[in-house]
Amino acid sequence: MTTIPLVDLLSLSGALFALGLFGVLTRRNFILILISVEVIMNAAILNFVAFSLFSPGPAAGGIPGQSIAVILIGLAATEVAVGLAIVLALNRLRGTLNVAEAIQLKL
Amino acid sequence: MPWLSALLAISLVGAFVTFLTGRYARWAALGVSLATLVTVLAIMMEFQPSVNVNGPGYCQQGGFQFCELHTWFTYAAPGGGFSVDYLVGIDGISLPLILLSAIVTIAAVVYHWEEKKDPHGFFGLMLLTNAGCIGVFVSLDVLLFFVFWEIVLIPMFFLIGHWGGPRRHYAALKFFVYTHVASVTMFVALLAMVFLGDWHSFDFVNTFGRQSQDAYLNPIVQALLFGSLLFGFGVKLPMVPFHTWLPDAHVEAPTGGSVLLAGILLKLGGYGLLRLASPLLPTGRELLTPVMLFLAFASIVWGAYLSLAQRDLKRVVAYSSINHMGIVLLAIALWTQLGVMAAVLLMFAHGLVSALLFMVSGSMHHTFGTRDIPSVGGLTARTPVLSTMLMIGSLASLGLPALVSFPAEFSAFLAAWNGLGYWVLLPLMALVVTAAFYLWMLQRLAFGPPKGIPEKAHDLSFPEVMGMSLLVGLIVLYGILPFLIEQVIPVSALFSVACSAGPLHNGLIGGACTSFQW
Amino acid sequence: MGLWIAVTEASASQLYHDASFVWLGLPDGTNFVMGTLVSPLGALMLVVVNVVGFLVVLYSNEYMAHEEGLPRYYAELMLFLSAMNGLVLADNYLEFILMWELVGLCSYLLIGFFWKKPSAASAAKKAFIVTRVGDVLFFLGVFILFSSLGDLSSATPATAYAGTTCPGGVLHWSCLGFTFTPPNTNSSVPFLPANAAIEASNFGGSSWLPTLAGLLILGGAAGKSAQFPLHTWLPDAMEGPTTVSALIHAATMVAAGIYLLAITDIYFGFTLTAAIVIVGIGGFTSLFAGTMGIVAPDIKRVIAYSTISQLGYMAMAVGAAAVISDLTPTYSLVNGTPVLNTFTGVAMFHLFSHAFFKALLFLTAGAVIHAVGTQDLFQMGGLRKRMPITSITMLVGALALSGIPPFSGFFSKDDLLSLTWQAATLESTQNGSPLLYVFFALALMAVFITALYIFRLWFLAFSGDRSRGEAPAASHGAPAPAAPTSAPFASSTSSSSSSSHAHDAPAAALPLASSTSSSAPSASGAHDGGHAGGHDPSWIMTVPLVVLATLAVAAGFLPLIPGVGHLLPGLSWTVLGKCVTNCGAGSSFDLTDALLGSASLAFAGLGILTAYAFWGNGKVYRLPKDSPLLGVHSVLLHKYYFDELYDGLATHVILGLARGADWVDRYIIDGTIRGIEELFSQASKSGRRLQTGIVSSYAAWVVVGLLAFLVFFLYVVPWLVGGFHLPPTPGL
Amino acid sequence: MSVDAATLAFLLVGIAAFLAGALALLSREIVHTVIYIGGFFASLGVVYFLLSAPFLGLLQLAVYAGAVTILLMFAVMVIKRRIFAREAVLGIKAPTFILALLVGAVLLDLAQRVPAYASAPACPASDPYCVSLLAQNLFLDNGGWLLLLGFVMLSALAGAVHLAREWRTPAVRKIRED
Repeated sequence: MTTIPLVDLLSLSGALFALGLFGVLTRRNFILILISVEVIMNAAILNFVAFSLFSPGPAAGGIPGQSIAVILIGLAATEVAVGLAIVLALNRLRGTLNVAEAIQLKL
Repeated sequence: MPWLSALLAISLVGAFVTFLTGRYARWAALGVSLATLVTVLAIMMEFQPSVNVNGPGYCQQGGFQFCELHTWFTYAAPGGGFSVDYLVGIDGISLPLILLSAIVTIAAVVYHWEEKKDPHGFFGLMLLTNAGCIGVFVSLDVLLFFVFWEIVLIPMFFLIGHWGGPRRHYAALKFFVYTHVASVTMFVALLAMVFLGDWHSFDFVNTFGRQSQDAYLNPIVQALLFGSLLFGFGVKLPMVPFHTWLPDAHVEAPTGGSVLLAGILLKLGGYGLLRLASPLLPTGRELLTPVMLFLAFASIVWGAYLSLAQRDLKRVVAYSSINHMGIVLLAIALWTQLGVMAAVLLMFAHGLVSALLFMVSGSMHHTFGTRDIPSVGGLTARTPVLSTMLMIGSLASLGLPALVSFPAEFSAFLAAWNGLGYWVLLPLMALVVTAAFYLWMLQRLAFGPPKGIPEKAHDLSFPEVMGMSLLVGLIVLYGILPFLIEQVIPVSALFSVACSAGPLHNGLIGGACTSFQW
Repeated sequence: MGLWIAVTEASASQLYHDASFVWLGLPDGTNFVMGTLVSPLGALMLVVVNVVGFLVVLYSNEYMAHEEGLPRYYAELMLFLSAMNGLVLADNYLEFILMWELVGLCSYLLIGFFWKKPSAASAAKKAFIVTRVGDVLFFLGVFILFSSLGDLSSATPATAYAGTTCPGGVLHWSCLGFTFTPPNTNSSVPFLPANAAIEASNFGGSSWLPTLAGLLILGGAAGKSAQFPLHTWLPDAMEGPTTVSALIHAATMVAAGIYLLAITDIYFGFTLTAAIVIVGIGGFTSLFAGTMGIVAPDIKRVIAYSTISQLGYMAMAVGAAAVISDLTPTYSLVNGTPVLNTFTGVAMFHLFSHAFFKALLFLTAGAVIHAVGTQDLFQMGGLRKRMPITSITMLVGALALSGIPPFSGFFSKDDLLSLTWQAATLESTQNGSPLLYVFFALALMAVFITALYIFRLWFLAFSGDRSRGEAPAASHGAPAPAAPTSAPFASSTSSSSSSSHAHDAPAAALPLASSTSSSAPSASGAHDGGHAGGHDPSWIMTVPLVVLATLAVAAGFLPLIPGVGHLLPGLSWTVLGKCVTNCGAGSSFDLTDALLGSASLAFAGLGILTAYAFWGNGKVYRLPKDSPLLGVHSVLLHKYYFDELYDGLATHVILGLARGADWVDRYIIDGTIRGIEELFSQASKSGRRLQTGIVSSYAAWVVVGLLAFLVFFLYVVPWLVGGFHLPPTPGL
Repeated sequence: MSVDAATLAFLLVGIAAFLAGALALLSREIVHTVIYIGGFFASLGVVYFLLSAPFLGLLQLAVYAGAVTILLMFAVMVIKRRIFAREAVLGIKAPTFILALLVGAVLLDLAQRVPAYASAPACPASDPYCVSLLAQNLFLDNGGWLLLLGFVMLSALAGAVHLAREWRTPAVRKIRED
């Protein structure tokens, strides 16, 4: 039971999504893109939690959404790890973090 | 005993196993293809050619045997919904073609015994093609049919694209895109048929005999659907003017690919017309019969004439395939019992004969480094066995009696005479041209003083001889005793025809389907 | 074996019909059946096939001994014999066609036996294709019969055609192929208005359909029996070994066409037009081919033209028999049922005798070729002394061919002419048409021509004192026909044989043994010293010659053998024969027959004398340089330019069409496809610029898509549908 | 319209989160970016606390604000290079920026249109923050899937380790020479 309106939650989520999107689209630095993706991920997680909180059903306290959120957080962490590994490899092999220079489907 | 599932499982699993066997691939392939053939033979022994079938009810409607039905998934909806099933079964139309697949595959595997380039992939893909074809032939469900239909395309694409000749990439892509456009058209038409026809199921067995009772689909829709299906199957057949992928594909394909392509794949088109398009859309068929006849004549004449103008042996055989499949289309378009029987028999015959001829072309390329007819000659002097095979193949293809094409072509032309009268002169005259181009080819290739034969030219290797001998033996066997394969066809042919006599049909047995109790 | 069957048949005086089995069957009752049937005509054919076959095989043992590929030769020969026997024993048209094509195949293979020679390969192909044209017509004819008259099998003959019946349970040969069950209603042949012809009922009232069927079957027979205008393949077929020419292209296979006409005779008996056409083609061919024989320089080709000519006679006889059956049908009782009388025996009689003397002629020619190593008549000469047996046996053959009594040709030819006369008379009295008289006149002229060319051959080869080999007889003003080599269907035509005699420069003459012998099987060099060493062959080759010579005489007396009469239906042994058989019995002597016999004898004698005048005693007649006949000579030497016509047709018309079609296929049909492909390819090239490889731009496009999707479903669709609604409570 | 304390707090934290994110993406120095993003993660963790999901909040703080941020920081350090986000503010390209703005606008509009759904039942008194319910849902009800996912992620991590280590294969050397 929460008193925060759904609209606010969704608005925050939408704003964060747009922010992340903005980052993904405009940044050329690989790490920044990775960070932008994380922002988008967080927006999505927030959406899960929010909708789950506002769904009347047998499950109290928006449990399904929270479950998904937990999994997604784990997933995001893994994703960051893999992304950073790619960043390192890219940096080592190409000497750059600029995605505009990594335009082939190989390192 | 679920024979057909066993057959499918053997061929499919066998194909995938062959991929993994590395350098033992050829043994695996031989084993799998033999197992397939044995299963087919067992099925043939169980098959009852003419008596009533005590099958389960879901299958009796179409006169099919060895039926198996498992619901795959269902979709319930207020309008009735539908179900998609795993429904397989065979009748006299599909059985010869299944046998043909098994035989041609074995012959191709044996022929390619010495294949050096990635044999596991090569044999695996060949077996997969075979499995797909068998799947098409046994499917009695539209979706299942389409799934197998698409399965066939992919291995053939790779066979041409990886093991083919110099322009293989172009040819493979052309083959794939061309036939795929056709299959998409066909698929859309099939779905439209299912949903507009209010089938509530993708099984077409249970739709047999229902359409002739009108109120099914209005004529215009039927004609449109039939036209789409005719295009879809016609490309595969191939019929003029949608045939140009065939010469390119054949010329570039490896021998085994050509063998399968001509031996089995072309039959899919004819089988589709026989099994799906013609019986299920009777009115559409009748409306479009003139178109079919015209295209058939065009294919026959065009194929024959173009063979005459070719220099590449494989192109000659490819165009003669167009000619022969034109006769098949003609026989189907007549849609009489004799015509359907002739079509099936002709497909069977053409499968064996063209496979042999493509093997000969492959060996010729292998031995002489060229397939250009004018640049070599007098093969009989240095390579008598190759020359003999070429001669047998050519004679069989031009319809010499005592070889397998003759009874088929004779029936087809007789059916054409019965249905068309003097128009039959056109294809008959093409028969003369066919004879002319084969004999001219023989004169230039097999006879005359030796010419353009390299020093190291050697005659056929043992596996090549074995692969060809298998086909030659069957060509002669079924030529002399055609009833061995033919006797399974007529009842099914009659059933197909009788159950789909449309309202315009004024034939002898029109409308007999309702009294057809199995 | 064949002989045994024939003898059994002859003695049993009955038809043997084996149980047949269904070869292809349909539930609607359409069955293609295979079975065996021994009929009178078939028994006669069996005798011919197997006797000649045996002798030829014996002869081959020496003749072919020096050739490569003997196993192939004998295998093909045996295949031929079995197929030919099968053809004779066939009990329905389908089986007949099957065997018919098989003998055609053997002919093809054996003509091409010397496959290394381009001319042989070409001749083989030509033989196959030309007969194939006939076969196609034959197929169509059989289709018409099948769909009109029902079953192709004769297993259960029922009611007869036009009121007659086939003998119950036992087949009258002429009923072969017909079961007169109700016509197949499945047929949808477009019919013309009925002409009230009695037989038209089976054809749905069409009066011309039966005629057409008859003509189509005639087409098949014309292809196989080398009748005009499908005759061109037979002279070229001489590229094969001489033994093959003797067996296949003289005695048996080419006669199969006549045999086909004979067994279909009852059918022609109801189609007068077709019958008259047969008479016409036969009569014309007999003269037409004979004229070409007068100038041909190649010994085998002369005999080949003779074969065509004689086959023309037989065809004419079959046609005449049919005309008579048609105009004055008579019936006789067989086992209590009336059977239409036919006169096919006349043609079969000539076939029978012809088989022997023509095989004899070929085999003697083979012996000559074997001995001298050339086929050019103008290089032979004076062989009579060196090859006495050969010369005498060939003389027997020549006399038989010319129709001099008591050799067999006289009886059979005479009978045949008499029958034609009868038919012509009937036709002119009943229908007022003198057409058949014209054909008869042609045939009578052919008697003269026949004697002329065959004795020209004999005189050129055997008479005189010495060979002309060293001094080529370049007497002919006509240039050698240009060999059309570029054409794909170039026939071997006359290049190989005629070039040798038509050298413009005499110096071009070559020593015999190595010259011009490209066609001779013995070219492989078993002959020491050319024809100077020419001598009679050993007994292996001589025995068949003597046996055949004996048969060439004896065959004429076949009808005298008691109990074989039924083998030759309708045969009345004319003139002498009638007198021998009937004079004593007090029957009237037929003046017409006597006149005819005398006339033909006179013509033949005239022909022999003419030949003697021109070519006797080793002379070689030369046309004067300014002779108006030179043009005629040239035309004849070029075989009326038929080869050129057909070659032109094949090369320029058909192949031209094919090339044109190929162009259309490559550039228009496939071009369209490639055009479509090009369209997509260009479109994708422009689309390719979007594929920068930069992640951000891809992402941007994804977002554009997402945005479009959102806008469409959130704003466009609601605007269309009239409102945007989310469910008040989400259904989880 | 009265705003209760929780909502007010949420609004503040939400604005803070947005600002932190924006600063992270717009800063010139990559180290600053990492610091800002840590703040962003943390403020979202606070949001979860406000939503009565303390477990999630803790997870967010530990994993995101803690681990991920430190991971990013390490990566920046390992690269051993001062990295400037050259595009910082001025590098914003109008089309993409407008695109992002549009998406944001649409999403915000959509959020306004979502009807006022009833909220889920409250957590039971015995478990005021539903933690045990969550545990049950995660580990008992969907434990198998979680395990499977865990393996997948583990293998992904292994892959990441493989990717990140120093390669000495000839192919790599060749690439570096290029």
